[in-house]
Amino acid sequence: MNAAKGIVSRAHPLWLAYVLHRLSGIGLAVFLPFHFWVLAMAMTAPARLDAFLAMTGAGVVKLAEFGLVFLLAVHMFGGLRLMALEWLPWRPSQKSLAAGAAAASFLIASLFLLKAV
Amino acid sequence: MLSLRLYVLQRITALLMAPLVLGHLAMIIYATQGGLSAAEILGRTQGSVLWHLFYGTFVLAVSIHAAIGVRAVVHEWVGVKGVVLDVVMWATGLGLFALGARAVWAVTFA
Amino acid sequence: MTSKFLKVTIERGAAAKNAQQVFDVPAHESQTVLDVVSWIQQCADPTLSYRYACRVGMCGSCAMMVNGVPRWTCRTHISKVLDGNAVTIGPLRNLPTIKDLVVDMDPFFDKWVAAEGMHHGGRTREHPIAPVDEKSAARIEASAGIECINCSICYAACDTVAGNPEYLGPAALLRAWTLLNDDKDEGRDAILAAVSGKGGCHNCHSMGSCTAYCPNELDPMSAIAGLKRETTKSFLGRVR
Amino acid sequence: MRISGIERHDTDILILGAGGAGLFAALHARQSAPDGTRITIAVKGLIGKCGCTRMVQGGYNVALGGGDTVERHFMDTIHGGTWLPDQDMAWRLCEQAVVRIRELENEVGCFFDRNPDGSLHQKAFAGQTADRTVHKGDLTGIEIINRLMEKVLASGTERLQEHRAVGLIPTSDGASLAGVLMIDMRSGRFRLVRAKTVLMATGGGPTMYKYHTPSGDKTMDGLAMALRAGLALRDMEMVQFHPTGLLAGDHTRMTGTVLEEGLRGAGGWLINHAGQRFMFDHDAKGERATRDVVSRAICSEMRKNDNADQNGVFISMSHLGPENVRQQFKGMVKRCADCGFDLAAGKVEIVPTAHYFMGGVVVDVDTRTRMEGLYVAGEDAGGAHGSNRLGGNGVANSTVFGGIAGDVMGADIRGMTLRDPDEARLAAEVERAIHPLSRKPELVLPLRRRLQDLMWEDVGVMRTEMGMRRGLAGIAETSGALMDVGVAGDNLAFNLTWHDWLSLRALCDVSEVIAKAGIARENSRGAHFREDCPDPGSMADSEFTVACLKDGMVDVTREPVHFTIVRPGETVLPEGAPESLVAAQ
Ligand SMILES: Cc1cc2nc3c(=O)[nH]c(=O)nc-3n(C[C@H](O)[C@H](O)[C@H](O)COP(=O)(O)OP(=O)(O)OC[C@H]3O[C@@H](n4cnc5c(N)ncnc54)[C@H](O)[C@@H]3O)c2cc1C
Ligand code: HEM
Ligand code: SF4
Ligand code: F3S
Ligand code: FES
Repeated sequence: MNAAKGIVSRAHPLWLAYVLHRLSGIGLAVFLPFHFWVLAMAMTAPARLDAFLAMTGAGVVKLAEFGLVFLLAVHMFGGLRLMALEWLPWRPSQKSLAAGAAAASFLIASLFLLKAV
Repeated sequence: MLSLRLYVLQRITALLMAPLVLGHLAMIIYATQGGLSAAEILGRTQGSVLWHLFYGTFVLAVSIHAAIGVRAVVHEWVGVKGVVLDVVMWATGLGLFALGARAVWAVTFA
Repeated sequence: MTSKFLKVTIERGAAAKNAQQVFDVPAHESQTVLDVVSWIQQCADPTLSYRYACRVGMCGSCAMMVNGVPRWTCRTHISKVLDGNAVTIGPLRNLPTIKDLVVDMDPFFDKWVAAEGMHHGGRTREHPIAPVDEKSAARIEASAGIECINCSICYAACDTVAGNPEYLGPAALLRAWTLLNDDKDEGRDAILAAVSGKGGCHNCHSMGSCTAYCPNELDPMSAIAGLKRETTKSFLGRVR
Repeated sequence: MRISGIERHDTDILILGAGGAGLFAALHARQSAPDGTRITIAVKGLIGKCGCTRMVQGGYNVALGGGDTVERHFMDTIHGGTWLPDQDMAWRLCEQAVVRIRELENEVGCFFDRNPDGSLHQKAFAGQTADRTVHKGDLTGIEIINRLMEKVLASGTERLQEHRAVGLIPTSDGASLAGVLMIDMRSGRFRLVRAKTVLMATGGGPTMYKYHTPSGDKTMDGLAMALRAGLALRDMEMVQFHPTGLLAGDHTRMTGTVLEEGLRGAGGWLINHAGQRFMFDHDAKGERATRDVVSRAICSEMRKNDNADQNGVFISMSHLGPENVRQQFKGMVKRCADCGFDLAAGKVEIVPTAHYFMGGVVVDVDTRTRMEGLYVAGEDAGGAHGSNRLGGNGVANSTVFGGIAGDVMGADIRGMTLRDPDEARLAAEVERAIHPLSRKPELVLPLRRRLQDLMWEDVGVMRTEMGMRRGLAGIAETSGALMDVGVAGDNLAFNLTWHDWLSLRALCDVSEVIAKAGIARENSRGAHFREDCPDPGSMADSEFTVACLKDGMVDVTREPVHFTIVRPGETVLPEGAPESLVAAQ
């Protein structure tokens, strides 16, 4: 059986939450250095930073910056959910509820961000 | 391959970052209301010890946090282990810290 | 059942890695996945290897991957897993295959022991039986996980086990948790040390596949969370 | 296969089987043997994951006060076995069970259900005069075996898993045991393991019947080996049938598995194909009568039915309220549902099913046999139960005598050395095992079915001399046919079909003994019911059967029971003791 089919057949809500959390974590770890590098331009090349910030209006950069914020929101809520799951002695039903709440909250958060950016 | 110590460190840094990230997000939303410029950012942050501490803490926490996170992912999904794994973790942490510190320095003091 | 025959694909491991073989198996009303596998060995291909013992969900030796999902085959009605009239059966994941559908369960049990998964007691057969309050919180917590049949299904479902060979895995950690909550057990320090090592409970990412697939509806994920709490508490206690 | 191709391995104490008897022996041997003693467990399956101790549902009999006494437990055991038990063994069983249960709770760490005051909860199986059965819900065996398994895995005992014993190899003079020939099932290679002492605890298992409860790995290998090695077997006609086995068709391994006793106890009804209850036609206690009575009633009900599509009878619980049933018998309802049956609201077809084997090797109270170096405990050993085993006495028996065997072997090896095997016998046993590999491959299953059908029909719940003679002829025919069935030998690694052949070989051999012993007992006692001799006979003149190979033929004799502790009509209970302490249902 091919790997993809094997994985999909075992998927379930908590597992998806795990994958999402992991992918967002990786995404952050990849993009954050880039973000830092851009900010550091304030010191080294303020003009370039301005030019860059101007570009945030432009598609690609906007997408990248928005992506970062989005990932951060997803990952943070996922992480808080996870820690609540681990440290608060909840019953399974409450856990699914918490997972649902976390999902809902990051949806709202990202909608909100989408509007703001 | 997470030991208790790394686990605790990762959770503590995560807890630490949560309010910082929320603050940061709020700040972005507020700041982007009227467009963004270097001067604006710098005007707000430059010389402020508070902002320095705010972002400094974040950078420190995120370096530790992400390094440990990357360690787990790279071990489980790429199969890296042993000394190489430690090297990857430290490189991630130090790299992030260096870049982050430079950025914080840039926006607060430089 | 729509068809009189089932199209059964067997993934035969070890010798013929990933070799798939398709069999037409007569369909019946009361038929488990184990019955299907048995029919193939008894009536079609005498060389097929698999493992079972109790045939009623008590021994935990018949687990296999059924359409990519780990299941106890003796207690899984075939109609539950059929895709049309087809099903794919392979050896349990995350353990070395011995032959065809038979896996080596030693790593699973070695980890069970490595997690201090055995009673540590001070009392002996000379002592009377101590009273136990079944309603106490600790006993309830321990009892919730005690009926594990060590079938390894959770172990096969867990992707952390797949990626991290040292990870003790859900069942061993669940056992450690029941012991930690057992008033009779005196191995607290040893258990906490055992589950805090390199392959310990802190490797778990709470993906919950263990709990989702445990055929006995046990909840290793929450047990592991309990271990994380206890170890963290004693760690922070030490630091302070 | 050349003898030189056999791997040879030495150990000090060898244990065959990893049920309650085998695992306890391993633990006790470790405690009693000198430091540095090599202890090895060889088992057909995985340690802790095969055999029937794991399948124990109801629980563990032990007298723990509250009015109950070892004497009372003993008397119940003697009555249950209709004066046929070896009384010294029965006494040892009842007396040591008290120690063993403390050991299980305190040293092994078992969880058992409690009363509100924290003491062990005990209930009464049929045939008991006190609430005596300690249990963990209705999954007592899983708890006992899991805890034992952990201890043994952690103890450093050498494991030979998926090693099937195929022959006991004596010394050249035949007086002592030198070692055991086994097949490493994973590789298909032969291995001879020599040991100073060997415990045989392979757990009997009457799986030669069409309907049977034991796990698939139990195929009478031990008793077949013992017979060939010249040992005496007793009470071989005594096969216990459980009245309520699931009936779901020939093609499924679920058929024959037990629906728990408690269903009848709680008020479940047995209903025939005409839709009528029938138990009160047979016994005043109705569905709550003892196992043997209910089994016979069901069989006679089945006989009346001449529709070939209608086989068993039904158990129906729905009148107790489906919700209530679902709650009270959660595990059982779920198990039935997994297999496609609705126990709570519908009815489930059932049939009596072969459950336990009272017969076994003749041993003394210390598990020694007449062959030096060979010990036998658990379901493989005969004597403790006589004609019928009480529910709850099975696991007590295996854990008590397994522990004793461990203690005794640990002490006995001090004066022993390894012995040299009779190479000719070794060669003969290998030859026997590889017999099918040089024949033309054919399916084994049809022959297994044939044996199971004829044992069920002719040597089953109700027997006659004529039927059993017919059975014997059928066994001989099946046995002969088996020798012409071959197994492809190109890959012997985990070759289940080869092992199916070997299992059937053992089952045929022991089936013959069962039938012959059944013919030899010309009365009806406990599990053995002769329609042509329904009378139990005089208790004072009780005899037990002893089977042995003589010139290659199974020979059955009868020996008088020695009433070493109590005589029929007497009791060891104090005068005026109430007949029963169990509240009437
Ligand atoms: C469904 C069921 C329910 C039961 N419920 C109860 C109950 O409630 N109370 C009670 O007291 N009793 C009960 N019994 C009976 C009880 O289980 C047995 O009496 C007892 O467990 C036997 O223990 P043992 O150690 O002799 O054998 P087992 O536990 O059966 O172990 C036999 C071992 O020998 C191994 N073996 C077999 N052949 C070979 C070979 N050739 N080479 C190597 N190893 C071999 C097997 O794999 C297994 O490991 C029940 C039995 C069944 C089947
Ligand atoms: C805002 C606050 C954050 C919280 C609450 C948080 C929380 C967590 C938690 C609890 C974990 C452990 C997951 C596990 O063991 O399965 C984790 C993993 C991880 N985090 Fe964060 N995190 C935060 C921010 C960040 C940031 C900013 C980054 C990136 C630079 C990051 C990168 C990672 C990575 C790479 C992992 C590993 C993922 C995994 O193991 O699946 N996190 N995070
Ligand atoms: S926790 Fe559940 S899935 Fe895991 S081994 Fe135990 S019974 Fe099997
Ligand atoms: S599936 Fe694995 S990651 Fe943890 S919650 Fe269960 S052990
Ligand atoms: S065969 Fe025992 S659990 Fe399936």
